[in-house]
Amino acid sequence: ACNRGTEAEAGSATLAVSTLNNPFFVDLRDGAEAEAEAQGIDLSVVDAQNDSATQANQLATAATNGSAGLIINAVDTETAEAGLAPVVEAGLPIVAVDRAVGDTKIASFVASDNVAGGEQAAKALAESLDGKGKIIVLEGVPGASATNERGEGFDKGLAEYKDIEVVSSQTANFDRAEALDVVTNLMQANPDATGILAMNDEMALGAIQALGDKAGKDVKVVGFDGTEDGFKAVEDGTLVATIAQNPAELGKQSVQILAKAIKGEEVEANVQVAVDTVDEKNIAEYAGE
Amino acid sequence: MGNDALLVLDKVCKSFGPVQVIDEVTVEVHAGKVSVLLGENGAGKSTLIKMIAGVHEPDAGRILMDGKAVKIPNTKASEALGIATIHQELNLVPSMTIAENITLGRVPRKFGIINRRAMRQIARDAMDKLGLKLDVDTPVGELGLAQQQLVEIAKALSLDARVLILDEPTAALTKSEIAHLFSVVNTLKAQGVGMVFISHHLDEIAEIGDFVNVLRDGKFIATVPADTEENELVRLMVGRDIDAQFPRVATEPGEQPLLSVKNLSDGMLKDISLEVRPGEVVALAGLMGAGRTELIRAIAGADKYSSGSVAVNGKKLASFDVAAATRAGIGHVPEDRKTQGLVLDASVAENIGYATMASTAKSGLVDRKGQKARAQQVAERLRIRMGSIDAPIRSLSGGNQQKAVFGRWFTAGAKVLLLDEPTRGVDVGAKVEIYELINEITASGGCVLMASSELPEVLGMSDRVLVMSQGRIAGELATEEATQDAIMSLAVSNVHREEEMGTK
Amino acid sequence: MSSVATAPKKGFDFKAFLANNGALVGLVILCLALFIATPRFLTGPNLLNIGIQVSTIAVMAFGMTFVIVAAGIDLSVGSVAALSAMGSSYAITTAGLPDGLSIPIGLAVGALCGWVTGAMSAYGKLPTFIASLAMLTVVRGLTLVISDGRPISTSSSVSWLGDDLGPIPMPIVILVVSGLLAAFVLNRTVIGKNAFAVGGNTEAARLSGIPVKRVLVTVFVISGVFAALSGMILAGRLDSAQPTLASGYELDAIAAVVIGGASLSGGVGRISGTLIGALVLAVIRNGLNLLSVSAFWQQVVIGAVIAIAVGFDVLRRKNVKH
Amino acid sequence: MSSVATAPKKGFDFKAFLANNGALVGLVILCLALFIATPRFLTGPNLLNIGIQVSTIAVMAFGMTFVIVAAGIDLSVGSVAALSAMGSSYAITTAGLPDGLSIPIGLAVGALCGWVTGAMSAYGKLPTFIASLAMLTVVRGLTLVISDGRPISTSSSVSWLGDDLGPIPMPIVILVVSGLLAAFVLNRTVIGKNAFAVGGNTEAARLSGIPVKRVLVTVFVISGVFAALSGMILAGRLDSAQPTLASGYELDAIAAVVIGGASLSGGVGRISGTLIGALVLAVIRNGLNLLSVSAFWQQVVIGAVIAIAVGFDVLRRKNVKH
Ligand SMILES: Nc1ncnc2c1ncn2[C@@H]1O[C@H](COP(=O)(O)OP(=O)(O)OP(=O)(O)O)[C@@H](O)[C@H]1O
Ligand SMILES: Nc1ncnc2c1ncn2[C@@H]1O[C@H](COP(=O)(O)OP(=O)(O)OP(=O)(O)O)[C@@H](O)[C@H]1O
Ligand SMILES: O[C@@H]1[C@H](O)[C@H](O)CO[C@H]1O
Ligand SMILES: [Mg+2]
Ligand SMILES: [Mg+2]
Repeated sequence: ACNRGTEAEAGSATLAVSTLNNPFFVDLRDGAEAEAEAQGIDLSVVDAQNDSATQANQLATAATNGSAGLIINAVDTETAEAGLAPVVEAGLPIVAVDRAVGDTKIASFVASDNVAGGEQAAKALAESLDGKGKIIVLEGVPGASATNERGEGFDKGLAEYKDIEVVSSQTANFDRAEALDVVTNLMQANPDATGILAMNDEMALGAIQALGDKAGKDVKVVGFDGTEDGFKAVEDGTLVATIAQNPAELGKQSVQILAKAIKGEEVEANVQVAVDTVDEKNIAEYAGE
Repeated sequence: MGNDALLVLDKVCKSFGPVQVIDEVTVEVHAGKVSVLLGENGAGKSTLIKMIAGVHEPDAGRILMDGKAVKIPNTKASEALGIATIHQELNLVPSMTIAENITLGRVPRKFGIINRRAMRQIARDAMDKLGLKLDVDTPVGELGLAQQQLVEIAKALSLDARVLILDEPTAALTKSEIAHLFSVVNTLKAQGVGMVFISHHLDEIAEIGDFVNVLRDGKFIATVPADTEENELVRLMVGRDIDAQFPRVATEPGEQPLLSVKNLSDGMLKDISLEVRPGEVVALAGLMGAGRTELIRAIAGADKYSSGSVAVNGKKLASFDVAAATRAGIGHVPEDRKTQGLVLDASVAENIGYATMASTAKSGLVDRKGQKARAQQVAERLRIRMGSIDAPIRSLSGGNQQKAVFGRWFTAGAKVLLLDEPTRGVDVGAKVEIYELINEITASGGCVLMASSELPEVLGMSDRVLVMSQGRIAGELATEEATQDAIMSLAVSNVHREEEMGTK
Repeated sequence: MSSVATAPKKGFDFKAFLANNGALVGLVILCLALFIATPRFLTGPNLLNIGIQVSTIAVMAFGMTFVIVAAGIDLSVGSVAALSAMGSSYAITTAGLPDGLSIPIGLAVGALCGWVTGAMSAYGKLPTFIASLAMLTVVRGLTLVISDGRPISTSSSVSWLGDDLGPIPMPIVILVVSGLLAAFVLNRTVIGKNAFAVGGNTEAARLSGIPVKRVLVTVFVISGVFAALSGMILAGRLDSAQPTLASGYELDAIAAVVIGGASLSGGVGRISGTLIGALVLAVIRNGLNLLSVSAFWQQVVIGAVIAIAVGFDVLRRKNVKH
Repeated sequence: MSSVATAPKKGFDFKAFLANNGALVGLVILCLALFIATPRFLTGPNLLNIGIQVSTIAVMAFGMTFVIVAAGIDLSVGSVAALSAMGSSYAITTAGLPDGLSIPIGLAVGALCGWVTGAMSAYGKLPTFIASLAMLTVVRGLTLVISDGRPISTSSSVSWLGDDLGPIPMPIVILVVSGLLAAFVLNRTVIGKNAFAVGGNTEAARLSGIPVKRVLVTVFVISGVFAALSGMILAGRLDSAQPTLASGYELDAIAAVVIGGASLSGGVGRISGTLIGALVLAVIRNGLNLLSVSAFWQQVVIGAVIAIAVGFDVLRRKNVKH
């Protein structure tokens, strides 16, 4: 139910997400769709399946398909700039969500700070280990901006703890099943590791499966995202902490801001959605919401 | 021959696209009789029997079995009617064993589980009928062409059919296997099996046939008794007389050998030395598995050899390098046109042109016009029967395909022709065309080394005969003194070998 | 003829053994190298790890072996694993069916997917590459639609597939049992023989009255069922069915079959070979992790080892032929 | 029983045209359906979009056509595209070589990768599936190693490949030029004809004196060069070479070739067919976006349309044969 008219389509917009193969982005989409419905906006969602070029194609299509505005969750910060060129040319207002889009002139950027979040995650793990011990890092998709930025945050955060040693840093591509095998193997190689720092909850949950009974007791795991399963693991005590982004809120706010921008109203250039460290202390506030 | 016919093809027709291949042909098969189909390459023999085998359905006409009209839409239906078919082209699974191939499609089983002992037994029984003693667990791909042909025959025999169709079963066989096959055919005759037999060897017709149905251009010409004179059969078949079946014009051979092979050994080949001079046709004779094919392939560069050398015009050739051999003027007509000779989906013109494509190309561009013209020319000379020069070679009859492979090397101007059963499946008329081309090559200073299991061809077309036995050259005979007995006694000079091959 | 007919058997033929087990040599060398490189490799727990890790790809590859033997290829196995796992969990966790139905439903989903792929190629005449590529996309899409992109918790019977049976992890038990079953069907039953015949020479099979189309459908159904089993093992280990489960696994499964000595042009293949192929892949991954090779270099090494392992196989076979 | 049916047909043979252009019919139907469904489809800007979008896969698939015609398969093209794009950018942006060398370096990287794959399969006797699968992994690993997992800005000459040439986007210009070149080489030169012969029957080609090994290496080099070009177009459009660039594109490229009527068993294939195949894929994607079909359902539809498009082709060809 879209694109019926040829003009006056202030009512339609496109949301280009990097991937929907991850509950995080599904939540983001749901938040955006709910808000769009409330505002009477016809929101069309396209999924780039984590491929920059696919996203560039989708952006080019968005520029000509009658959308009045665009929300982009970039696959990659750097390439988004080139991909967005046709949208900029078409003069549509752009809102970036979750990931930056380089120097492109946009109406607003709605995100949580991955570098800061990475730093918080590192601190949470270090604290739970009393500032010492050997840890394993699980990296995201190589080359993805979230991977690079969180890595940067991890480094910053761990810099303060001289007695913590990263014995191995490997990718599990943000994927739960892959993390399961990688952690199983790494624990074999490093039986004395006591901590696992994962760049998202999916990998943290895979690690927990691999650790079995040791999870939360002999080996502490910290994740990132605050997905439903992640919170459940914090409740169960198998996950020490997760850095909760609020994807639904990210989606909701980006639609609100885009709606304003389409109408030509002033909007805030930078909207920071809070990132919280969720651990056993404050889990009650998050779980089951 | 009236009403006791087992199977009747009644005024059947068949077209492929616009080409009518079978035009109102009627053929009868009688219990205990061998009905021969005779015709030139492309006359429609295989197409006709494929209607009985369930491969093609006739466009018009009826098929009667025991006087009742039947439909044979697929091979299962054909088998269910008690018809077994040995097709002209081999239909075996190379990766499977002899036993598995013989029982293909009807393995003995219980609840879907294979009874391997019973399977082997069926295979062994079938092999015994032909007097073959090969290990039934040998993968078929490891067998030579002749042995594969025998497995194919064994497979059909094991069906215990009422009607047996044999489409050129003898083309790849030597005398002794043919004799074995014929004794089986005679036994089957006595048991009342009706048979259809196709062969281009006219001498076999009188030996095994009862009556002959002659086809020409897809039309029925006549039914005559099998003891009709050969010349008469030829006339019915090709519509004209053929003066000489073996028109060999011997030339005075040159002094220096054009092809010389020295101390070649590998696998079963043992220390082979031979020379062929310009203007000569040298035949390689021997029993099945004597190593003729292996020798020819080694000389052609198709297979590696471990020691010895091959030289053309005194220049040594690199081992295992067909391209080099080709450049030196060697042309190789392989044993099995289907797997080694032809790109079946490519056109006739392309297949003829492969050996000249690179050499006639200008700065990497294929000379398309020239290639086609050359192919057209040789196709006409060899009377290749085809829709057009651009038709896929797959659509040609077996004999015409064989002519195309030969034409490739004639076009390439090969000086040293290595022929492995060059006229397998070729009709009497077309054979003469091929022989004349051989004469032309020798007359212009080329030479020919020809492995052939057809004794008349060996005797009629060669200047010298080399007889092979178990990978060695057992002896040489001048063609004038070569008789069947002389050749055989050299060929079996290794008795152990003979027993192993089960040809006794 | 009352003779003993067959050729005399000459004791244990070592060369022939190598010829049939080329990849095995690669595997042994690989293991030796790892044994020397790290003491962590040859330990009981690590071997169990490898066993568990190999199970998913191996089980998938067992089914794939049938398809490849029949000269087909099945790119959809990864997606089918995901849909089956998702379906088996959805039916219980979300739709509330009794738990006992979970595994049968998963297997049925796999069989159905395989049937569709097989029918497309047998009756629709699509090349198997295209039919299964289309299914790869369709089935992954359906998995996402059902799950709405979120993981679903597995039913308890599927979770059980990821647990232990006494001291032995269930995935290893399933690996062994399904391997034996697959080998039996492939070598001893008409289904298996027909697959070899169709793959070895379709035309000859057809002329011998083998129902070529039915055989094609059957091998894809088998592949689908094994893929489903593999998907449920994976979900069992994760206690959750993921929408992205097993994505990209098809290439690993095919590689395992080919490393194991099968030919993509059909007619050749063995379950034991496939198992060895899957082990080669699992051991490389395990070893590189043990040696903490950097993630980027791991990929370089894995590729090289695949080439070398198959290279060994090719070499062995050539040596024996001549 | 007079045979009227045998009259040869003259003039334009529509059936034969369909037989040779089966996928084209699928494409036309697809376009008609989209034209009816949405006014946005048949607009100048959207057609240019499709042109740009099809260029990457099509250029890659042109090279792939050579490999498939020669009965091989090249799974490494996506990785090779990434390494070439990365190499061409790295050499200029990071290593400081003159900008003019950027594209030649990229193409050379592609050729080298293709050469290695080809040599592995021609001289190392690896099945092309395995050789190129190994390369897929190795080359992607090297790309990550060079870039350390981060994108690199492209050189200005590579960026230019993503710009416009007057009113026409460069990717479309390259698409057309490289398509004509590929068609010429495939149909008119010895290289192309040899590829057909080798793919049609390797043994017959060899026995005719065609240098089979050299042909195999050549087709892979061609595939590598086209993959490199495709990678640089992509990098040019994105103004940056990504380590994950073009990953998974191999399946799309192969699908384009097969949709275009080529056979994976070799000996058959046409560049125009490949272009149509790539267009089918691009038009589906574009259309589904225009229609805002939900992302999950898009995958389901894409798979189905691939199957249907190839199905059309099969149907046409069958109709004409008899
Ligand atoms: N599938 C096909 N498509 C087109 N033409 C065909 C097909 N099969 C056979 N033909 C044509 O039908 C004619 C008869 O072929 P057939 O194979 O029956 O000849 P044949 O008498 O068996 O010849 P040979 O002695 O060479 O085996 C030939 O001209 C051949 O080109
Ligand atoms: N690829 C192969 N693998 C194993 N053995 C083979 C192979 N090819 C041929 N042989 C065997 O080598 C021996 C020589 O075969 P070759 O084909 O050279 O004989 P031939 O004299 O040409 O006889 P014919 O062609 O009548 O069978 C035979 O015993 C054959 O079984
Ligand atoms: O923020 C998101 C999530 O952490 C997800 O798990 C991976 O991609 C990132 O952009
Ligand atoms: Mg015939
Ligand atoms: Mg021979």
